[in-house]
Amino acid sequence: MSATLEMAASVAIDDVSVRFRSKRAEVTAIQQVSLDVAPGEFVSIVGPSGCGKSTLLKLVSGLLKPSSGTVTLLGSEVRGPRHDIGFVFQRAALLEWRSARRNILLQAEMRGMNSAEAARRADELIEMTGLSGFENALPHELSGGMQQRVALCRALLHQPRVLLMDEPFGALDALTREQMNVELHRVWRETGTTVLLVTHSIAESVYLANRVIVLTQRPAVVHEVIEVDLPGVRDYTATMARPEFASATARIRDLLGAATGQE
Amino acid sequence: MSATLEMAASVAIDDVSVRFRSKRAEVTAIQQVSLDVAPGEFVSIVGPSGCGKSTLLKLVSGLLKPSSGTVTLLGSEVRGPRHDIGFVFQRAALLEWRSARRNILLQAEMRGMNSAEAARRADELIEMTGLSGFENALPHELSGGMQQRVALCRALLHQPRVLLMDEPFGALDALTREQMNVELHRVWRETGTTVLLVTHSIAESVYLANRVIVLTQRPAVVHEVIEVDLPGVRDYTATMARPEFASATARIRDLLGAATGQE
Amino acid sequence: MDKVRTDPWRGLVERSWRPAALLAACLAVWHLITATGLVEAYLVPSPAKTFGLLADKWSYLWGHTWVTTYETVLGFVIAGVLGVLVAVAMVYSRTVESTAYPILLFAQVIPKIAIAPLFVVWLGFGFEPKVVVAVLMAFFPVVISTVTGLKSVDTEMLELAATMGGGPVKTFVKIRFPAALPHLFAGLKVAVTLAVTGAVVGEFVGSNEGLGYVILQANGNMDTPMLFAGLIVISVVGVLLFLLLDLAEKLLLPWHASRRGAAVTTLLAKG
Amino acid sequence: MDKVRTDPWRGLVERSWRPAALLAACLAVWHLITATGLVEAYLVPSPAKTFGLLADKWSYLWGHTWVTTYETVLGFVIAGVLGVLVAVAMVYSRTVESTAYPILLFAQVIPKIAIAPLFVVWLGFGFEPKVVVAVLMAFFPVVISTVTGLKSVDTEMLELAATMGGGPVKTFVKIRFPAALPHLFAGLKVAVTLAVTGAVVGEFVGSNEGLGYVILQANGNMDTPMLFAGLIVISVVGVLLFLLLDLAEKLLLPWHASRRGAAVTTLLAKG
Amino acid sequence: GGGGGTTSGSGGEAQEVTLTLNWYPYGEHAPFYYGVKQGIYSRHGINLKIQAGQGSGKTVTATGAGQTDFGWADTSALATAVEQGVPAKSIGVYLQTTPASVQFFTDKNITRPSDLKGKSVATTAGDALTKTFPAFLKQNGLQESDVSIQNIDPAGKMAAVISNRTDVLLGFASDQGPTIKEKAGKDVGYLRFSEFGLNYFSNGLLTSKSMLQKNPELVKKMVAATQEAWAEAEKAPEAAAESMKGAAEQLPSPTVVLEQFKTTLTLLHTEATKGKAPGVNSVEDWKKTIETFQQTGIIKEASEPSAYWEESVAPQG
Ligand SMILES: Nc1ncnc2c1ncn2[C@@H]1O[C@H](COP(=O)(O)OP(=O)(O)OP(=O)(O)O)[C@@H](O)[C@H]1O
Ligand SMILES: Nc1ncnc2c1ncn2[C@@H]1O[C@H](COP(=O)(O)OP(=O)(O)OP(=O)(O)O)[C@@H](O)[C@H]1O
Ligand SMILES: [Mg+2]
Ligand SMILES: [Mg+2]
Repeated sequence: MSATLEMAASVAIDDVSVRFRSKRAEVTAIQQVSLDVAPGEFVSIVGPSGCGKSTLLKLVSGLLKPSSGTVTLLGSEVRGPRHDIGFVFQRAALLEWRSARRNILLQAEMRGMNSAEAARRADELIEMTGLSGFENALPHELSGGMQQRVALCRALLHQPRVLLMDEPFGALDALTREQMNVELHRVWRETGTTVLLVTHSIAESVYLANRVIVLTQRPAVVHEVIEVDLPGVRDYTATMARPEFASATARIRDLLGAATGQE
Repeated sequence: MSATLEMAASVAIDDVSVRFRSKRAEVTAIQQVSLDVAPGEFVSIVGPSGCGKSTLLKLVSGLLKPSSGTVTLLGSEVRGPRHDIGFVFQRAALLEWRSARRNILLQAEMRGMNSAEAARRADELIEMTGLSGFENALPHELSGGMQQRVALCRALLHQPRVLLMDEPFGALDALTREQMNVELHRVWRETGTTVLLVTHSIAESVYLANRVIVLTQRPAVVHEVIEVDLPGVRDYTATMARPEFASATARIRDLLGAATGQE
Repeated sequence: MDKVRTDPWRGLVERSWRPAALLAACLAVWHLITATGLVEAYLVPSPAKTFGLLADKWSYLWGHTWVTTYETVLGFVIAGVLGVLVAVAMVYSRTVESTAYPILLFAQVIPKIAIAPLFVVWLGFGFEPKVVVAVLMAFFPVVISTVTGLKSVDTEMLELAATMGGGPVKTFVKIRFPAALPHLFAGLKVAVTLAVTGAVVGEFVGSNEGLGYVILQANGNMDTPMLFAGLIVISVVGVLLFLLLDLAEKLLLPWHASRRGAAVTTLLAKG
Repeated sequence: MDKVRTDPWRGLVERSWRPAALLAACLAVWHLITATGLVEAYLVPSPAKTFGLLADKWSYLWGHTWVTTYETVLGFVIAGVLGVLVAVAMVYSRTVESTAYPILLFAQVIPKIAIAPLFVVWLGFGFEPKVVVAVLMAFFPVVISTVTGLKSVDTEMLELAATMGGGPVKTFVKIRFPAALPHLFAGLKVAVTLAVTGAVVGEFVGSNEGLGYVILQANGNMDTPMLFAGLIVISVVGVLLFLLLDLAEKLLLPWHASRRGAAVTTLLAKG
Repeated sequence: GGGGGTTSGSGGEAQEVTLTLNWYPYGEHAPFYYGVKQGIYSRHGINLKIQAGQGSGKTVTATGAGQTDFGWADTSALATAVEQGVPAKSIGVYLQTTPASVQFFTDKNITRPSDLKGKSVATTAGDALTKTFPAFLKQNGLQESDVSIQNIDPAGKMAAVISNRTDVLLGFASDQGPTIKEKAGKDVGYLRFSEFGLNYFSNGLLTSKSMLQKNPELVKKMVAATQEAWAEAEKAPEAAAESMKGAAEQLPSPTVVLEQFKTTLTLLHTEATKGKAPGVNSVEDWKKTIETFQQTGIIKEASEPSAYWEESVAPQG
């Protein structure tokens, strides 16, 4: 990939709409959304339930084709499933016959990664996400939050240049979630990965991101883009106490309130 | 059921332990937990991911048998699955061949409820949870949060005397979640249902409950029980601003921090 | 997303051209191997002769076709109903499972034609023994796949059902059975083809009508065109019954992933 | 939770007493109906006579049993491998699916015993035609269930695989195929019993060895003890092969819900 | 099978040759086993391998297709096959009187064809007996509608008669009769077609046209040996029947085998071939047989005997 392209947007969503048709009804999930994500940028996406956030991530990964508009990823147009990414689905989607560790290593096997290296990294991630002791447990022997952490490890294993995450921490308790936030932020800083994170936690969206995209109720259009003006290295408690943090979360809360028809 | 029993605890967990054994390992999920829930009480349960919260609810419902100890529900010992409850699982668990509405009505069909009455109530709940327009969508055509709301409606349909909820709002965005909290609190107040709610949101646990049970890291024992001293009718924003609310959440956060090994 | 198809004719043409082309190719090969004398006429007749005979003797064959079809359908329906009932009993009771399995296996493995004298003596020469053989042949796949299907249902859904207290019957009707339908249909599809074979084998054992009788007679006369005509008619009956089941599956299980699957495959294939 | 079972003997006894009791009951009934003359000896021999013959002619039957078992296993393995390959091709290619399906159906529906003479003429009296008939009989259930299994795989897992970019081969090996295994085993179980029947039917048509030869000859001589001895041996072969598959399934798919299911059923049944 | 046909001429190693019977071994086949045991075949340079067959039709087809060197099958099946183009030819019919007969327990009080009126008849669809039966009825002043025909699997026929599901069965006197007699312990009566005005050729030896062309010497040796074997067996029926013991495991009981063979011996000649060696046929008999086959619909058109019978290698003695 050329240097020019490197400098261009990592993810470019250009005037994209998505309509789902079934026998019963037609649903427009996304309407003329445009969005550029710079290389190494961390973008959070928030919006009302059912507005089209998961749909947006699937578009970027090429798992779904837009009804109109184009998506560009790492310099080339997305025309089918892309694997130059890491994707955490909203559901854990684990293979029920593989242990936690082997579910994580699936990523390595599919990509033909060096297995010793992959194993080392898997163990690191298991350690980091607090799954030690459950490496050999089958998915049905894991709690909901543990399953989600396995899926997270799987998406991080190959150190993707672009990371798409669909509520990766939804099933975690508040404190584990904070730990994971801190870890994710560290990983992001250290690797320069481009991240698109769909989340329901406003605090999380602000703490982690450079920018927060607020989507409206379905059909989703971009309601507002909040630039997060926080230092690169963010201590969790200190960040929460900052006025920029408070103002950003308040603003998002307002926007979402409007979007969900509350207020 | 006699009046005396009515007055006794709605749910009584007495010195219960749960051990899971598999070929690989033995996990003690719950260790000598005792807990009484009064009729009409709203109890939240928080604890680190994988500590045994879901296991606890399954014990109460009779879907799991304790390795030792006894569980009593509505005056009779739990010896097998009980259906004098409503249960929201951690995963939505919808029948993929039934539309949203028919998934909700499954509850009525299984219980042989009056169908006109059930249909009316289902429509009410669909309206309340903002699913209008998606009554006839199949589960795979719904977003994650929408699926979760369908599962919620299903558990509420028959107005159970005891409601067990395992992170019912985990896949909802912050604002929708607040709306749901408010609705649930209203329903609880109006019906006098006994509620056991597992949640990862500390704010939610305090806003909704009379008592918050904080569990420790696995094997789960009861770390502390926080009595929530808030008025019966709770306005959302006003409640959040109260000092009792702040102190309760801070205390829980501390306890969880200790439990998850952070601090 | 993909365009919704609006022209039904185009769909039909799209779906049928490949089988049609295949059929044409088969006929061509058949014609060639017989025309060039690669395979002798006393073994395989020419397509022209076979179809000529089919046309000539149509009314004769038609009558026999009805007999066999009747026996097949009856046998299949009985096998389907019985098979599902037995499977249910096996899934719900360990005792039934461990006692019924060996019996079923035994009944399945025994070559039906070897016990033909028993059928003749016990059931006579009417349509009953044919239906019995058809049932015996078709029964097993239904049981095996229904058992697998009923056991494959998501345990969480069963737990859910338990908290709703509908009892085993409602749980079965509303959750287990629908969830097992994709498996069941796979079993039924195998069963219907075996029911055809069963009816024909039953006719071999003893009968004065039906396509099995026609074939046996043709075999005795070394009348290969008649033999092949009979085989073709049997195949058509079998294929039609199979397609009926396939249609039923499509109508009953529009939700099943094996039907949805196609769209995703196409999408992924383009990546 | 339930106690972990530590005594392997108790487990064995618990699993076997029911089939054993059933077997004893069957033998008792068999003895009674023959001893009381309810069923005549020219139709059903007494168990004593049958087992006496089995013991006497053991070495004779043993040789034929090997022949049939060899044909069966060979036919089953070929049918299994071919069936899976065809199913995979059908799932991955619409063209193959719509062209192969009719051929398969056709091959399945035709009564093998009617076309078996062709095999004899083409392939002689050796073991080849028997293996061919066994393959033809066993093939279809493998294809149908593998296709159903491969199509039933969770679409989200396929999407996941696509984002990992392993390509179709790895996706198949690591995700689709393991996910289809429970279906595949259901098909294989039906297939193995049909392979036995196929081998025997092949032997009916032309052979000088194998259990089909023994049975048909016994039938011709009205030698019912020999007939029943042959049927018993065939059943034992079929049941043993089936149990081997069942064991393989248990070892390979300990994760599958149909195995886990039992625990939940027991639990729920007590409610 | 298919071993023969490469080396010709006499002397040297005994040549491996396969013979496929019309059915599983029963008493009728005793001469072949006797011939092997007495070393008659090996004296003619033939190492004979006897195989079971599953019906005359299949044996004829397999012989024509070269899957076996020689076959032992019914002449009616041969005639049908030849008309359909199967390249097989008779090299001598041994059972020149048909064993075809109506068989029944004597307690049915059937003594004449006319007694069959209103009786149910078990037969097998498509076999020669079924086709000649109407001619037998007609010859004796009956019509097909006078009896009720029931098509049953060969093994089922016997069970049907023993269990009274049908009154009589159509079969070879040398085959089912002795068996059901033994099983039911009741005497069996026969109405032989040949005794009631209908005779035609039955089982005989056959081979493929290509064998006749490529290896006439072997065919001649086979014919000579077989002729000798049958002649020897005729002289010592007990020893012949005895010779089957051990050669084939699953035989009918020795008494049944002997009775089957003795019955067979009554069928070897017609008026024209009386006193001649077994397997020697007369052209006239062939013509009569062909005529009967044509009349009964076994073949559509009658050809010259040479179309079915290779006289040049057939025994003339
Ligand atoms: N396969 C489908 N067929 C039809 N409609 C669909 C399909 N997938 C999604 N939708 C619809 O598209 C809309 C957006 O869905 P999406 O899953 O993107 O929402 P979301 O923003 O991720 O919501 P949540 O926060 O609840 O997960 C929803 O209204 C949903 O009903
Ligand atoms: N069927 C099982 N077999 C073995 N271990 C199990 C089983 N179910 C749960 N466990 C173990 O029990 C512990 C508690 O699980 P549980 O699901 O109750 O956790 P939880 O508190 O609900 O967690 P989360 O918040 O992540 O959902 C976990 O360590 C899990 O691995
Ligand atoms: Mg989503
Ligand atoms: Mg949980």
